[in-house]
Amino acid sequence: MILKGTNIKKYFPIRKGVFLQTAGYVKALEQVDFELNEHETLGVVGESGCGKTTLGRVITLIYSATKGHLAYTTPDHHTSHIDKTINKHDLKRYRRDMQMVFQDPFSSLDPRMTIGDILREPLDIHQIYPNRNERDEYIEYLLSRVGLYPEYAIRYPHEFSGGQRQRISIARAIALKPRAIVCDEPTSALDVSVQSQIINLLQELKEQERMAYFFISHDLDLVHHISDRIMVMYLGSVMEEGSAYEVFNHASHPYTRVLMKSIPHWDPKQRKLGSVHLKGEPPSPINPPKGCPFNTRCPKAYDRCAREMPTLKRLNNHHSVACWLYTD
Amino acid sequence: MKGNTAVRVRKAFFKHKLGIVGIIILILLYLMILFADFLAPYNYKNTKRDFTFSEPTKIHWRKDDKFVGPFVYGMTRSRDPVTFAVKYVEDQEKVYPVKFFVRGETYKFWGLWETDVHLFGIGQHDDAVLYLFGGDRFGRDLFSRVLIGGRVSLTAGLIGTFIAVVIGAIVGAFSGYFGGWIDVTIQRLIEILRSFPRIPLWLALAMLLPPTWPSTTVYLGIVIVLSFIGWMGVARVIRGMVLSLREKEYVLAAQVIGQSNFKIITKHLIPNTITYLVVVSTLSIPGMILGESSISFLGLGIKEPMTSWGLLLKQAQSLSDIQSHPWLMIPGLFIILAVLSFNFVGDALRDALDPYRAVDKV
Amino acid sequence: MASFIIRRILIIIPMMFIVSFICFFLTELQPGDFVSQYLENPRISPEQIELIKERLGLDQPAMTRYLMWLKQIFTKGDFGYSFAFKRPVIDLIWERMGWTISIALSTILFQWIVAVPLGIFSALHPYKMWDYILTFIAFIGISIPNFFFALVLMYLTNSSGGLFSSQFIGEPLTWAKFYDLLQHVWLPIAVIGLSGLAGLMRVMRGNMLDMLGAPFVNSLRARGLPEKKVRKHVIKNALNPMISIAGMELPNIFSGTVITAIVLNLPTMGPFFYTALLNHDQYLVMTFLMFIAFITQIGNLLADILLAVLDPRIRMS
Amino acid sequence: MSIIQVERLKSHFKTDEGIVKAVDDISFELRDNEILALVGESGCGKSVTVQTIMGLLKCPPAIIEGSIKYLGKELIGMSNKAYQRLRGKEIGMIFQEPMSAFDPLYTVGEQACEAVSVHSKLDKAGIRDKIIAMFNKVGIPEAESRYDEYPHQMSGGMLQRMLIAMTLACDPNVLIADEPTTALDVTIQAQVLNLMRDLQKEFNTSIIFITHDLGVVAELADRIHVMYAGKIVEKAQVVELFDRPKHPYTKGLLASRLKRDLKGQILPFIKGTVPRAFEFPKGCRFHPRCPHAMEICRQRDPEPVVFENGHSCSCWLYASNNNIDGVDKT
Repeated sequence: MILKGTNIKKYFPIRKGVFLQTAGYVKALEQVDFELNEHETLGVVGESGCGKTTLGRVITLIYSATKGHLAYTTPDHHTSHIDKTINKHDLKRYRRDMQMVFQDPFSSLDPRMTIGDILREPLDIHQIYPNRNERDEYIEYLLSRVGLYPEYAIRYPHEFSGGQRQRISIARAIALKPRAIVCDEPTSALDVSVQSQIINLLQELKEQERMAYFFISHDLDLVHHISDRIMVMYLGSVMEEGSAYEVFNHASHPYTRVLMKSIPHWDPKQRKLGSVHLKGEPPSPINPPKGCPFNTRCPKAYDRCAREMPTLKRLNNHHSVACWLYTD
Repeated sequence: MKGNTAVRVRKAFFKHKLGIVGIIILILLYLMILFADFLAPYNYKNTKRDFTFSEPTKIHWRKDDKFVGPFVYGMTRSRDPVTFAVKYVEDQEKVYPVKFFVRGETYKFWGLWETDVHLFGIGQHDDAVLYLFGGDRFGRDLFSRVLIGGRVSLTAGLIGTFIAVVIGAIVGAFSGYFGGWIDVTIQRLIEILRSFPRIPLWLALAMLLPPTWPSTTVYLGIVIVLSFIGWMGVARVIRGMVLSLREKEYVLAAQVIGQSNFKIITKHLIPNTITYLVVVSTLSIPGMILGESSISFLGLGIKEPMTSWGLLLKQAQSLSDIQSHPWLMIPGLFIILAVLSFNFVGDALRDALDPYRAVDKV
Repeated sequence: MASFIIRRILIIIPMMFIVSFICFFLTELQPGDFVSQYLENPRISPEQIELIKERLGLDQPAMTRYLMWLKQIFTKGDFGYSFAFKRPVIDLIWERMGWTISIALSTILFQWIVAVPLGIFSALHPYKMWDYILTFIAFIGISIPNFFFALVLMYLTNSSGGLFSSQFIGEPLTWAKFYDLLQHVWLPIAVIGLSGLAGLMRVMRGNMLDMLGAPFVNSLRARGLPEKKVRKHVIKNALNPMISIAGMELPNIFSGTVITAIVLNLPTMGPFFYTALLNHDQYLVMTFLMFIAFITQIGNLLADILLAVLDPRIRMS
Repeated sequence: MSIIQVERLKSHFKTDEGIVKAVDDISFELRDNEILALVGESGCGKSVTVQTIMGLLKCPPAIIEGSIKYLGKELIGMSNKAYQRLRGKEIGMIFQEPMSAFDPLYTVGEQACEAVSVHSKLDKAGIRDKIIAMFNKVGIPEAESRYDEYPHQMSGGMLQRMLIAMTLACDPNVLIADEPTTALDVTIQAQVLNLMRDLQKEFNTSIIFITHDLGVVAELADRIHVMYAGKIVEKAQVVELFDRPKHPYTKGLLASRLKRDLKGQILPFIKGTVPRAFEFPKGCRFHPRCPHAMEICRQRDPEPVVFENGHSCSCWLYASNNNIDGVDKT
């Protein structure tokens, strides 16, 4: 087990008035528990505003969680608690082992630096290769590893296409030989024909470098394709969680079912979008509904749903769901 | 600015015709003040009692319709019997050819070595002078004074802007990057200071400089005073840029790989605002030059014996002065020329460096 | 909306405290004081100087004088005593503030009436002959120091400045006097307003060009709206950011009035402030700076309110 | 009878780096009461095509050739006045970013009323009722109160439905939808697509639907044109295209679909990257990425080859004779 998150909560204060007092909160993450195991891909799927990107940024310490805590276990089973009080050595170790690939290829590379400098930065910070040519050799290896020509090292980001830039981001992520990479919608800004190239590259790297992925996406088909376990999120909480096979083929939570039905089926003979009947609009995260966040739009909601927030219940040891339809 | 962005910028800049005109004028102006002592025919300080308020000397080329080359007549000074106004009459007999590389008053070239060679002049005569821009109240050569005065006007603005941009960039970057209460206090302070009218505040600050200071320290004092207001505008806009850059994914990526905050600011944030800093400096130099001229014009800025274009204009304050000696306004034209060129260059730079209008148009 | 305004007004009070402290601190730092100009004057003996100092209260330490000054403002609305003019500062300012504000307001009006249409015009015909001419004039406008522009205008019209010709000074307001005023007042307004006008025109043109490229403009055209209607939308959107700029332009207008007034010897605060500054008339200088800062705060507040009225996104947030 | 006929349309742009041939000689027609999908990845020219039809391209940078006929009337070269009357009344258009299709300073109702009043003689109240009725029809809750709200107070899905309502309120013959659901979440997208299909049946408006998502096309379109690098490479009925794709690019797109049984395996993909407008290769523009590229593909542009019931494909693989004037095909 690499990383364990227990009841993670993240509220962003809304600042108002002349002295910027806090006038309310954007409740991005309400209640999230997860486990990321060795050499496993945990897929996080949900629509915009469900908090999946915020979760990714809490894990990589871009944001610090309002509540709950993260526990990181090193290969030699030494567990350290990741929060403000983390000591410098553990933090540096965590930074090496946990990397991230971002969504927008056009803003995840510093336009003022050459590709070589971009890949050199992580190596210099962690002093991986003290002498120069050994380091440059490694950079050339990284570039060919992600399917780019080593000569690209002297060129600038604006000279590359979206797909090529994403490969550079991936090269930067694997430079420190991390144990896990948080992939925040790595392919949603790319063209269809280029997407599958990047997905294949990620899978190939995962096998050869024995890494774990925390794969975030709004595309359920993609998450099913690449993940070993799937977590479905809605408005800051986990609705359903389990192995990819269980969640995809035995979707139990009404939201997951609607999500499955809403995905266009590439077959003009069986058009199924007509059968989707989901009412209303997603509520705003500033004042989410009481009880289960999905109750305002759930076709099967009943009075208890609007009162109490359901907790994750185990349907079997590969599948659990947070919904009052499944009481013991 | 490595790689072909430099090429793209140079190409875009030269498409901007006004920008080129601006650059050329500025180069000429700065060369002018660099060689001011050599170019000026007279020492800007020495007075000539019998040439007070003399008109700009007319240069003639033909003597009884024969081309002779540039020469000047001697001047006799007489008083108009009715109005008692001083009048200068050309004395046709006395002919003084204008020569180049002529010997004049001695000066220390760049303070290094003594010489008395001037680019042009008619030599020392007590009944003739070569005042291209005419003489002032004490009969000093306005042309020489404009050259020497340019040194103060064109450098005060430059140094003042440099200081303002450096302070503004640092304060703006920290206030934008760290946010929280630092940001709030800095922004409130700037808001208050900006609500003061600029020139009166400059005047009040200029009054802080003790009159006993020698003119050179007063010059530095004025530069500090000028930059005191300038830095706030720069800080406000740099803060805006840093706030948006801070959310950019390559900055987040730097955090994820463990980069220190300080290194993020110096390696990622500052290089990406450099292009903007160049634009804002060129655009705030005009404000500084105008500021210095205004303070000196009111006598609170540069002190005698030093001079600047603003101070030169001080003699042209009342209507009667202007009507009788309009040439006293010539230094004003130089101010406009310099400020205009900086505006042209700044505008062209902004279009070349920052086509997406990150800089608010002014 | 109301709470927004009230909060903004309440904020101005602490702001003015800080402003008053800055003003006091600023004038206190100046070397020498009102009395020091008498030191060189041989005919006044040192004891006499001490006596004057005491009478004017200049001998107490700075902090007590500042607190005493504040107390007087709140208790009797008395902003201190002007040593040079030997009259309460408030009367002096009140007398001259009328003209300062009216000239400033008419300058702003003049700027907006001229700059906005010209900015719109040159944005609608970009990179054409008129656009270049207007841009060039705008550049000249920004580059002329306003005291020099005043000198040039005085020279060209050989008027000796001032708001009234000699025979009308001190006369009650009659139509003839008002007409004469109009003949004179255009000069200071043009001088003070020019650089602001040039800047506003450039910004308006920039906003218009940005808005013309906004995606909703394409959507409006796709609905079949005639170009005239599309332009109405674009102008409204381009005007909003101008209002907050106008708020910030206020201090520049006042700064322009000070120096122009000195050259054109207008009956505004400018010359007063200058002479007060020269002979360390501390309270007059401080009060003048405070008044301008106060008016600017009010100006910014009005600009924010107007912006909230015009822009629903701000009003609703 | 076809409502819109496009013949050899070319939309080029003069830029500093030279002429960019965004749309290069495409021909197609929109039939009455049908949904035609223009499918392609970024830079294939689908948006430029519809902007040219709507006359939204300013001509100094754009150079437009060929012919676009709407109900027999030629649009290219038509006066601005006539074009402006045609937009909205005859051909309506909706866009990808719902939030940026509205002027933020006016309420949604005011803008809808302004758009409809340009084309209809009804008085203000009449128009208001018509719009509110239309809002209800597109499924907007409390349409009456939403009428007076501002765009920034509503979600993307809500705004997109209002845009559709406003456009259909002028009952145009043709509705052009430029990636209307790309910016929406998949659950909202499903609602909007259902809405568009129902409204198409009810108003029998013909729709040109622009998208890069073949799944959406399968759900909605009757006929499909696949575009690549400024050209139409394949035209077919929807079922025909999904069952028997002809062009290698279409095959590549269909193959790169995430199917359940492919889980964990290597996904088929099209090698190379999508070419940018100023670097279109010579000959068939897909040849650098085409697994069947031949010598002729690198030389000359293929002409469309027509198969049964309108299925046509521009690719040398299907060109009839073997050796086309001297260039060996294999």
